[in-house]
Amino acid sequence: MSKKTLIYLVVYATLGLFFIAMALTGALSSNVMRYLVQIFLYISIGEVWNLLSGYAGMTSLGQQAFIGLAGYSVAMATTVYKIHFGLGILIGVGISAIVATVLAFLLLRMRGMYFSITTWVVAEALGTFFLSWGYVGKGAGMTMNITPYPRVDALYNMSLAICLVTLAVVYILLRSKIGLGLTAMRDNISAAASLGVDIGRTRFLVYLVSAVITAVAGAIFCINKGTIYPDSGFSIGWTISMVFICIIGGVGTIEGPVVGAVIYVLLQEFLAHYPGWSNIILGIIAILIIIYMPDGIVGTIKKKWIALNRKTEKAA
Amino acid sequence: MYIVQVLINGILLGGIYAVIGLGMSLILGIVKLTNLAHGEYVIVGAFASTVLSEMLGIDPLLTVFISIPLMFIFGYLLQRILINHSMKRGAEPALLVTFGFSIILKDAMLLKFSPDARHISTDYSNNVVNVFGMDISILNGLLLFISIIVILLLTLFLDKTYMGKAIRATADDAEAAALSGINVDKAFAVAMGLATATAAVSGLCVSMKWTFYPTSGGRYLLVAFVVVVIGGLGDIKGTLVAGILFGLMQVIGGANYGLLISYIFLILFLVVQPKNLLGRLKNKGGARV
Amino acid sequence: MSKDILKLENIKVKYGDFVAVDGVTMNVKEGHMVSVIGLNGSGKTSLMNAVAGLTKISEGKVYLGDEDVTGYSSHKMVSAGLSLVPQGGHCFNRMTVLDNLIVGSYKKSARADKQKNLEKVFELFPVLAEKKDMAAGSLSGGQRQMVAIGRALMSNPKIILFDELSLGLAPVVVKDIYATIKKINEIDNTTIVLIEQDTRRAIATTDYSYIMLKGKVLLEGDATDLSDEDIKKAYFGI
Amino acid sequence: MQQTANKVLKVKNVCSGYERIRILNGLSFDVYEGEVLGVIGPNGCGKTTMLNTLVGLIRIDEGKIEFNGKEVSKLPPFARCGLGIGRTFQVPRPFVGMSLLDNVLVASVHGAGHSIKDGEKIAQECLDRVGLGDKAKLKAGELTLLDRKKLEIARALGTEPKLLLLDEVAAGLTELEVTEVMKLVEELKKENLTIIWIEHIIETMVNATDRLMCMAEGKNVIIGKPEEVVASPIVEELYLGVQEDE
Repeated sequence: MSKKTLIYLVVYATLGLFFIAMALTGALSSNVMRYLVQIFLYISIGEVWNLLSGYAGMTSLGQQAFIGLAGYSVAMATTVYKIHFGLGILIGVGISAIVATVLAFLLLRMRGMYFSITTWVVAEALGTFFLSWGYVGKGAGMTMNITPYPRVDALYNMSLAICLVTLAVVYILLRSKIGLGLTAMRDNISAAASLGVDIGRTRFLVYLVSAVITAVAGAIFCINKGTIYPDSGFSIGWTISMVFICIIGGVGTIEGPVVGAVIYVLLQEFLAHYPGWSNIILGIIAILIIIYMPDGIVGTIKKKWIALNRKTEKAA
Repeated sequence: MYIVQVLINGILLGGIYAVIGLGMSLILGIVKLTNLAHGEYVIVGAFASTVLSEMLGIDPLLTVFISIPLMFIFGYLLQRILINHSMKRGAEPALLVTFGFSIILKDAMLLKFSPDARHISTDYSNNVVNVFGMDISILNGLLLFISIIVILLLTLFLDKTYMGKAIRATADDAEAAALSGINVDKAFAVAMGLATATAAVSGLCVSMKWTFYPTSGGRYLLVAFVVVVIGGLGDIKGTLVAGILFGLMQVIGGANYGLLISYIFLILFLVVQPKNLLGRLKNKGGARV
Repeated sequence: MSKDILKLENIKVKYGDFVAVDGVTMNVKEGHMVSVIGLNGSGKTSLMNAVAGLTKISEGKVYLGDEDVTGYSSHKMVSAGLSLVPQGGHCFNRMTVLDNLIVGSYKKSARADKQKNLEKVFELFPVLAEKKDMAAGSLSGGQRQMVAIGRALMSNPKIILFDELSLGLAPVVVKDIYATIKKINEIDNTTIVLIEQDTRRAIATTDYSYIMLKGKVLLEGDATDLSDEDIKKAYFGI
Repeated sequence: MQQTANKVLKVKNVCSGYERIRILNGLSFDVYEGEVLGVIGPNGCGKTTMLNTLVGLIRIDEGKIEFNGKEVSKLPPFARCGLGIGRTFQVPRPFVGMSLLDNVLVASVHGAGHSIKDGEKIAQECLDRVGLGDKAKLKAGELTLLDRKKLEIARALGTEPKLLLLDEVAAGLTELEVTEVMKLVEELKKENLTIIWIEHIIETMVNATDRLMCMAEGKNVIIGKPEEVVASPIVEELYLGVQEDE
């Protein structure tokens, strides 16, 4: 194990343990916990979108499909079938995995913008379908019927868990044989194919993993909100947040979405003082970053760091 | 008789859908850019007509004479200042810039106009004439007429003028166009200006035909996609046919299932062949369009 | 008698750290036909693309007449009077032959001469007049090359650069096109730069030749200066 | 000697190209085990397209490619790589964000099927062989062109190919650098790899190859002993043009 790997692991483990300890000791105020819930969940969905777009070259604009499916699964499970919401999440994950597998057959043959558009259209089509489906309450949506309703500390634990699991999965995946091929695909797809990387299988796997994790995080998002309706569950807004998080933090790195999610949640909180302006300002920031800082915050710092190291090496 | 009525209604609506797709098609075919903000352009056009007709007290149909040049300048500058720049970084950054722009526009409209439903109604909005036993809405007829005029003017511009030829040349081979003395950045900007100008017209149609919200952009973007994918990139005649096809789907599917049918149609379409249906049929010599 | 119309001073073209053109100096006299010869990878296309403004010049200066045109973009180069016919012609395949030619007269100063230039092109290439309403993409390779040449003529250029006209064409067609180029040179006193792999033909047809290898000019001179032996030695090392 | 050796690769009447432009137009040739087959030909004759078709990056329209007796014409690139066809790119395509070791590791893990642990050892060996051993930790994006070319070769070796396709390894390098890369290829020859080698510097090709093929217009014009091919009137005509008295 290289020194760098060790440092990474220590930092991640320390942070993870710190947040777990915080939960156990009850040292955090419920207000802070509320922010952290958001941050943890956004890290999760940001990380997997990053895998999709930043590594596998599949810029999906339709990840909200899995958030909606999972949210509705929990709602149905708790209101209609009166079963535990945990079981509802599991059902949501199962449905998402099945849908993702079926979609993969259609989507993985497509390239570039056709992939992006089709993912979006699929999500919109699902939203439109739920809008006119009496069984799920049409446009009015459903309310989660969970007793006792999970409090903020329970939500904190759940979202911390999914965040840690996501980071671990992404980390292990990228360290594995598949991740090696995936990183190669990120840098040059035809070279990767020529060196023996099975592009199709790698893409499928990444798509599946991202669907499952997005579903879990989405279910917790919906439980946190308490209600779900088609315009919220299948909203393009989810993808907007994923795109922002990855652009701000930097695509193609593990740290990027973490930094991006923290900034995103804090920025949104700050912008809440200026009602209506938040997305406008976020949009402007994102465009400026795409044009002037295409590697995002993390990528730019990394590049600067390498350049700096080189300078000092030369000076020495 | 009912079937004929449905056909007529579908065709009348088809003109509107064709113009919505036209702007998208121009940008995809010429600039090779997937413009995710096109739906918002349509809504901007709709608000432009609403505000102008209220402010000036003129018939909404006349507002296009002001909104078209305004929207053209808007699109031209946008491409010249922002998008040309981001396109040099690759297709994906440019895609995301238009995505960012769609969000900015949407929320700016929410801020300015509140999330309420809007609609322009006139004295002739609900008038119907009876031709050979068929009911024909005057409004639908007028909108179809305007749509066809726009399509004709655009075709003429692209076919006959120096700038139009330059734009087509750039679409075919940007490098050879530059070597023929064409400023490619400018050609792209004019193409974007034309696309936003068509959005001014589709905006007018949307505002007179349906209710719209600042958030309706996504819906019309998808409409544009369906029309473009069926009709083929940069193919103006194909776009008209696809628009009518789409109109028929809406009329047959009704309010509840019209959109869903077209989504499913689009997905199947993309899966089968991400090129264009009409073009393929033409190549095989099977279709007469 | 004639002054230099195109002067290249120590041109370097780099793609990243790849040096494609490594310090080339050339002087092309007005009304001359000049050839730039070299195998692929010798840097001749990179040089011409950079001169015509398609790619960036890393170092050096380009003068067209007395005007410093270093760093001009392609469309400004055309306005200044320099046209490049790129490798393989590159027609606008979905447009008609006539429209292809009209696009050639896009620059403001050439529009007035559109009709006159069209007649000239059709006289040089009668086959294009016959096929003027057909899509350029449906023509044969040689005819597409003619469209590209005609398109360049439409802009009233002072100097035309031709990149590998003979590429992929049958010998008979090549011979015809070469004859036409000679005619263009003679009629309007248009300066011609031919970029070629075909050494013998190029040296025989032009007034002056540059032979490039690995980004540098290896030999230069007119037909009497350049012997077959020298060239063979330069190419094959025998 | 060559005549008795096995045919590793059989290319029969292959046609391929991009969209509507056909570049290979009935290309046929065989490659014998252990030989170095040089490929020359004027610009645009389809040399690189041939490599892309052999590895499966370009779909084959007509004809057949057999590798070690198995038809591979329809297999995706990764499968052909797994069977033992390795290649380099003319303009190097390193994975710029990855270390040199990881670059080669992709090849040894995905191409040759090793575990990551074994693969790392083999990748390091490959880097050592091309003289990049001490730069293994560097990011590939920081390399000079010469080192990128070497990395291309190291990666191709990492897939443990039976047949190695080299695409203009010397292009764009200075004279000194060319000599260095040539030496490297000389060493590969000793290991009894079968090599198809595209290059422009005809002089070196004559000395370094067992047989030479000259292509034009997507076809095999002549194939045989290097000296004979270079001396043939067809090749002279292709490179120097027709002798005309005017």
